[in-house]
Amino acid sequence: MASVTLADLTKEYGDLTAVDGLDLDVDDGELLCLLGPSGCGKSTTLRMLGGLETPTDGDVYIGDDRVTDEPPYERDTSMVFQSWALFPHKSVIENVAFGLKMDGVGEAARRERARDVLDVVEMGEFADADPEDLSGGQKQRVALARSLAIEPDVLLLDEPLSNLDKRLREQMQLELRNIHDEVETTFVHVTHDQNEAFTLADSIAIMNDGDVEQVGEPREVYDDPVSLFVEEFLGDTNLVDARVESEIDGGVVAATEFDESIEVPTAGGDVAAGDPLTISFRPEELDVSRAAADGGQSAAVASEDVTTSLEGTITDVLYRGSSVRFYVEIGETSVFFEQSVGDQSDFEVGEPVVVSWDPADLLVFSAGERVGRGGS
Amino acid sequence: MASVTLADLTKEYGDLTAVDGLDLDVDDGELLCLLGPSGCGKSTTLRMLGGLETPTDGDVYIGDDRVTDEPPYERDTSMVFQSWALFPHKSVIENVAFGLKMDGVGEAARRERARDVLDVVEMGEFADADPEDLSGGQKQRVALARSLAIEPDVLLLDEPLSNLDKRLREQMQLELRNIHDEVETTFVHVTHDQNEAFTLADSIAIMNDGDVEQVGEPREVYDDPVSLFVEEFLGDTNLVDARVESEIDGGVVAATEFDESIEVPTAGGDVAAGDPLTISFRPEELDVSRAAADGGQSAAVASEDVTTSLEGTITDVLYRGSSVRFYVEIGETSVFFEQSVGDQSDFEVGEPVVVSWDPADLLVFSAGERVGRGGS
Amino acid sequence: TGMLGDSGGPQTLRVTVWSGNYVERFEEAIRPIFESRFDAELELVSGWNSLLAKIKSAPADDPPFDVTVACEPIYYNGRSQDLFEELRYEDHIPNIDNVIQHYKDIRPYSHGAPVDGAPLSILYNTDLEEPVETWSDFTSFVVQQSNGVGVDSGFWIYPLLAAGVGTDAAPGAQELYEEQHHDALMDTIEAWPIEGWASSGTDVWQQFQNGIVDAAQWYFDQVYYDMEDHPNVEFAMPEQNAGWMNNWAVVRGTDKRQLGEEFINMLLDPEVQSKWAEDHPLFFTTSGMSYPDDLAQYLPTTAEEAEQWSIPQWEEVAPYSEQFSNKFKQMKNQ
Amino acid sequence: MMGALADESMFAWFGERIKRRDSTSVFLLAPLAAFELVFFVVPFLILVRMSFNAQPETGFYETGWTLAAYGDILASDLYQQMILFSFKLGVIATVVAVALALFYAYAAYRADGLTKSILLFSIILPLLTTLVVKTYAWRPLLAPNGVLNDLLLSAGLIGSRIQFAPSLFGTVVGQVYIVFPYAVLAIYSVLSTLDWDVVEAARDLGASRPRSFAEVVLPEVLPGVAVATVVSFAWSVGAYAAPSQLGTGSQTTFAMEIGNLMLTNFNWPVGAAFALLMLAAMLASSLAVIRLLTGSIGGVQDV
Amino acid sequence: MSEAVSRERVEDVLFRAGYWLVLAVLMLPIVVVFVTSFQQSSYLTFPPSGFTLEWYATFLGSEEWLSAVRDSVLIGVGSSLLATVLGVTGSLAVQRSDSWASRVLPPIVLLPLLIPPVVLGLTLLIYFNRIGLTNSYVNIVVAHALWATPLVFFIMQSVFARFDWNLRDAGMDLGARPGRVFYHVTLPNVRSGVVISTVVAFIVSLQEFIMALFLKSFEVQTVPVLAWTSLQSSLTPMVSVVSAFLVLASIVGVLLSAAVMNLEWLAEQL
Ligand SMILES: Nc1ncnc2c1ncn2[C@@H]1O[C@H](COP(=O)(O)OP(=O)(O)OP(=O)(O)O)[C@@H](O)[C@H]1O
Ligand SMILES: Nc1ncnc2c1ncn2[C@@H]1O[C@H](COP(=O)(O)OP(=O)(O)OP(=O)(O)O)[C@@H](O)[C@H]1O
Ligand SMILES: [Mg+2]
Ligand SMILES: [Mg+2]
Repeated sequence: MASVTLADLTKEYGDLTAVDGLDLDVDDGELLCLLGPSGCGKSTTLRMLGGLETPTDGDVYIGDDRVTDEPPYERDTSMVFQSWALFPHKSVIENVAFGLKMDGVGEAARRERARDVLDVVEMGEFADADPEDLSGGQKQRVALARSLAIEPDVLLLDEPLSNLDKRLREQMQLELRNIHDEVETTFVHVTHDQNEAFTLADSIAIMNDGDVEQVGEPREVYDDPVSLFVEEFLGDTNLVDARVESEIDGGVVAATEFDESIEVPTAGGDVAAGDPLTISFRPEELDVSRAAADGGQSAAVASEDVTTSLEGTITDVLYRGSSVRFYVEIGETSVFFEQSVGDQSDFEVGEPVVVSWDPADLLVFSAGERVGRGGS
Repeated sequence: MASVTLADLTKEYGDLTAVDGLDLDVDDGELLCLLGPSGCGKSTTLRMLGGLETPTDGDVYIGDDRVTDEPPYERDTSMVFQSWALFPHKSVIENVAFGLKMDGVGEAARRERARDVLDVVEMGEFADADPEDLSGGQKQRVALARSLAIEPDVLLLDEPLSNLDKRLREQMQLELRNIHDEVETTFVHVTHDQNEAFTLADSIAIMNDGDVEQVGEPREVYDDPVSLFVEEFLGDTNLVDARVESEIDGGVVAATEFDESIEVPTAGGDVAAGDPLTISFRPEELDVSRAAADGGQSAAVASEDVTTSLEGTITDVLYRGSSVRFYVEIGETSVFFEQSVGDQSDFEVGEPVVVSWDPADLLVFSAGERVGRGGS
Repeated sequence: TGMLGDSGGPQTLRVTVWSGNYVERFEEAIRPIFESRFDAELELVSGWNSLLAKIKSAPADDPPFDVTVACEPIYYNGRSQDLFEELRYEDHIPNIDNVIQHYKDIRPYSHGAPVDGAPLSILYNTDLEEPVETWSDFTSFVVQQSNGVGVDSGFWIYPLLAAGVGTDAAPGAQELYEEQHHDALMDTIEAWPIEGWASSGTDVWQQFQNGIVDAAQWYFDQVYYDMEDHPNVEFAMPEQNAGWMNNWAVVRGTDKRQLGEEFINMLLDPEVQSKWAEDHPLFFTTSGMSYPDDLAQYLPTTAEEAEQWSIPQWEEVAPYSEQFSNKFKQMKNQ
Repeated sequence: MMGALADESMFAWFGERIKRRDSTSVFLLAPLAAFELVFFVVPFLILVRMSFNAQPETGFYETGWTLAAYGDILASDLYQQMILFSFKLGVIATVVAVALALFYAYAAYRADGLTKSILLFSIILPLLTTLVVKTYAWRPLLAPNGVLNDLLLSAGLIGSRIQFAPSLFGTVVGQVYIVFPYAVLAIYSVLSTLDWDVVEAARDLGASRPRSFAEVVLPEVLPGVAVATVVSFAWSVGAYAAPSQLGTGSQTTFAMEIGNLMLTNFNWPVGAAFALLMLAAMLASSLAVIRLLTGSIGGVQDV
Repeated sequence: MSEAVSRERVEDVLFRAGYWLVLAVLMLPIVVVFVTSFQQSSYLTFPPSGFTLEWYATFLGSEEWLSAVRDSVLIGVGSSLLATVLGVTGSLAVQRSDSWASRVLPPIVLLPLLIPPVVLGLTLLIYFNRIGLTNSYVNIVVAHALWATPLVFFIMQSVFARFDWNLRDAGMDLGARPGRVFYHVTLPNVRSGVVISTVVAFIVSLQEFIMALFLKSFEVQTVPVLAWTSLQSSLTPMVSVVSAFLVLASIVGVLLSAAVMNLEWLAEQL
């Protein structure tokens, strides 16, 4: 177990800069999730960490040692590959014992150790199986065992769960968490699935275009995204375009696609009248109720040209098993919110509703950057 | 556009029966999702429909025509492959125009039509690109356009979205829905992702082991599963083992893993004392509140040895972005429920809680079959 | 045998001879005699026509073999390129005196002693209405109407010699060496209904068997023993004939020059040649040797008989060789 | 001083290489590169040098610098005829061999079980038979009174015997027979990686089987076809055994003539120049074929 | 409807008939070779008039032919090993590198295949003599390797293109140095490709006779060289016998090595 530091790490493939001056610290024993869209450089970063790729620039430190030029077989890291990369011509236990064999551990000792690790991942009974005969989840556990067997200081996981179906994936996530608690190794886990990151991580690093946008605890990052990219990436939300009309105390009044102006918090932010904004209305922060029969409520709240609630019409109801997603048309745009099927307020298509929110819950972005961070 | 009928369809590969006497009707213009675990025979069924596989037994009708022995190029069906199967040496537009070329449509006409279809899937600007250079989602849309271009009566989709990340997948689901509404073709869509099925389907057919277990509208199937398999497959739920103790009016009293006996509805079901049951407590149907300080509440409700609420302890809190999942230990087992982060009742690990439910919401299964169907 | 550095043991004489049955019969006849007469080992390699290239490309003082057989144009080229040592007849090859003068006159024998050779022969299908017995018969009506004629495709000189013998413009095959007769010579050979271009004895037999030719030119030594296998083919030896002859040479730069010369001397021993003739139907150049009885009727035993034969004299034909070669190729290619 | 510095930086460069990971690839490349350099590039330069020597009246060459050898070749009708024939044979044999190989490799790819094994093994068997002999074995089959004629006659398909060999036909048959197995192997190795889904997609979109083969399979296996074409072409243009055993005198390829030039006429400069001219022509046509079939020269590497 | 179905039938029949026909034609010369190896007369005729095993006896008693078989095998093994090592390592190096060397090398490797063997043979003869490398085994092995290497190289290119490079990375990541990674991880996965290319290399060497003709010496001559030179006089069934013998020996060899590999596989299972 060791800390990891990446300093100004850069990797270029010809003209393409896959990783671009990336800085990142991972603490001893931490489980860090590297989260980002496809092609943003996650795998490349991980491979440089493991020594499978040589950085064009910058350095990699494991503990206090600079290992930038060390070959992979000299580093105390171990990688669990996205495709598992189990050796097809070796049995499960031979796969797991491989690293120990390379370390010169004797036959008997390494088989015993391999058996122990297999037990940890609950694959003891498959020791002599052929990897080809295992299901995806089992393969994944063998790959994990193979890496764990050499007791690396840092365990690198490159989307090891992405090939599994939802059920198996969730089960494996829990197992990974438990194993991490047990072995006390530093984990760097790459994924592009935000749910997975939330389930697993001590801390999350969100990558975009070869660089880290934000690092922090899952909740922190979710609650306080630094940029529109992070906000968009972390979950489903309603983004509404707006334009600053005037400044008020602790915020601004902005004209929105709703065709109504609303008050938004931009405390400390540097926006001026006329600036374009993007406002995130998270579905879980929206309160929706049936519109009063006379339809006057909206007007009542909308005194002084600003409002914290709007009237709209349900345009779509998407039944999603345990939850229902409703789309509400308001002005020129539409927002969605979700309800558990257990809730009783079943809205119907065409029904007028009132959508309201607490301005403090809105997240505001200008030119992709968060405005007035510290809100929420 | 045409209806599809599969009658007693069977496909054997040597000893293995991949599809086993399957009957299924798909209406004109319907979007049917074929849902089931890996290896249950979904692809095989679809391939027999498309003529890519010859049934061992049974028949395929499209509209009123028996097409069982027709080669694929004579059928008015078109398949979107799981792997997309784009022609790698042809440009995007050549891919899309391929079917028309095979139909003898002239160069100019087919390019125009291909362009139109590409516009429908919003890929017009990539017309001259090489398929290899596209991202997964774009490839998928080209594959779809290629099939749409020949205006098939029936469009077959074999897990076309399984390779996409969550965000892209959801986006494509909506697009598929819209396209379906637009083109009015019969769609048969294979997936193993229940969310996808719920989002897309007019009706869902759930397959298991080469046969259809249940067909119906999504809501119908979710609310009223015929078997434990369907219940388990459709979503996350809490399954609790129980054993019938005695019969009461409209149900039975059963001893559960909770270490408490509860009353369960089995109206019309045929169970006797001593029968093993499996009870599904859907997380969205559970009501959870902080236990009263004196802890007496549970005992109070539990008069007469049956109960609709139990006391337990929070053992795990999983933060999942917009929602939080709580695990509650009750007796020998544990159940989970979820809350949106917007809700205020933040439970903590170790906290005692009371979990209660409406017995009418419970689903009861005996030997895998639903007991007292029609409840809920 | 003959590994580098074991110079302590008996010497090894490396000799190149023709491939096919020539090497087999040489081996049978000569090896025992050589081994009984010399304290040395004999190593035979059957060279294809690459032997001059091998000498040429080897270092001047380390040739790939010590003695080689050579006929025209190999002998001529080897000699003019200094690839052969001059033979010291006085000191080491007294048997040169046994050689019939005619053979010594055909080519300069300074670098190679004339030892053996073979006449051409005519093969023909016995089903033909008339036998084909002279070279001029190739232009006869019977042959013209047959499946065709087969000739050697590799060495143009032999078909041309045969044609020369069959052309009456000049005695023997003098047509080759005198430019004014070249047209007549070419007219003759172009009149041959050549259907088979053979590059080996095998080819010729196959062509008969496969119905491609009904008459052919080939070499006596290669067909004589095979006749019995081909009941429908007869052979003829015209009195006016042509043939090939070997001059044996010592390769330049060899450290076994003397042994090589002694070896050649041995080949000129009438006794050896008589023995050799029992195994191989060749003609030999010494007057003292004798053929097994059935052979004597075909092969020249006297100088007079020998003079009836035209044997290539490359020196004379060299100026025209390119021209002939091209004409010949053109014939093949038409 | 400068030299020492340069040395040092060379050293540093090497050190860097060795430390960085491409060191392995440098080490791996070294044996092949060294082998090709020592045993091919240098001898090749000797050949090039040879072609500029002068040709004396008799034998081999005279050291010098002249383009005479090239001039001789280009001026000669006869050589032009041979070059033409070489290319003719090359093209015919290649087209026939590659077309058949494509069909056969596809059959092997589609077949399974015993049939597949038989088809594949039938490719190996001719490869194991000594070339000289298997070519010769066509003669009793194709000759005027050979087996094929017997069959055709008794079937009444022909009125009189036809000389299938020696002839151009026989030469082509023999040459195709020599290169066919290699062509099949080259194509099959690519075909075996073909994604069958793509073919099914084509059929599903209305392409009949022959059509789907032409539209989808063929373009996919072009890299294999390119290798098969280049190998077949190179070996057929420079054919030796087939034309000399199954051809008449007029089936003379340039390779046979070079053999003649070098071994019988001892005309090395002309032989060398001839070889180089043909090499250039073949290289150009091979690259053109590869470019045509795979879109780029690098395509061969993807095979 | 039935029109399409019956067209598919016709296509099926034609397709099958097509490849069985090609197969039959492929086998014709082989049949000739096998049949003539048993024939009675001493020159090659087909169909032969009588059968005998005499030629096999002659073959087994002929030192010349036996030593040619030995030389062929030695040279075949030598050149296929050399070509395999060079081709496999070279192809491995070129795979994942974009240095100029790895771009220049493939065409150079291909070039010898385009040069007529007469020319290559003579040039090599001159060259070997100049550098004083006159061991015929070595010479012929090198010459054949020049032809076999490109084939190995290009076959391995396609094999490596399908190899999962993550396995190599995984091996290194688990502490194996490049050599050990190759031995423990890469090689077992590309074994069939290596075997195929080695066999092809061996076959090329077994067939080549023109370069071998130039480079042969007193001690060394291969089967096809001997076959070619004996063709010069008369073709006895001996040539067929040797071919048939080689084919049979190769088949036995293939079966044996398959068995050995299976044993290995079995051993792996235990
Ligand atoms: N060997 C390579 N040569 C050239 N470009 C490469 C190479 N490896 C990666 N890239 C490019 O670098 C960028 C980053 O790739 P990387 O694999 O790190 O992405 P990623 O974040 O892991 O994506 P994913 O989630 O799809 O795995 C991509 O644009 C990719 O095309
Ligand atoms: N060509 C084949 N030969 C033999 N068995 C086959 C073949 N194709 C499919 N099977 C078997 O038939 C069964 C059903 O396969 P199918 O592909 O229809 O499953 P699926 O439901 O599509 O699964 P997935 O969700 O994994 O795609 C599987 O057990 C599979 O192994
Ligand atoms: Mg990645
Ligand atoms: Mg499937």
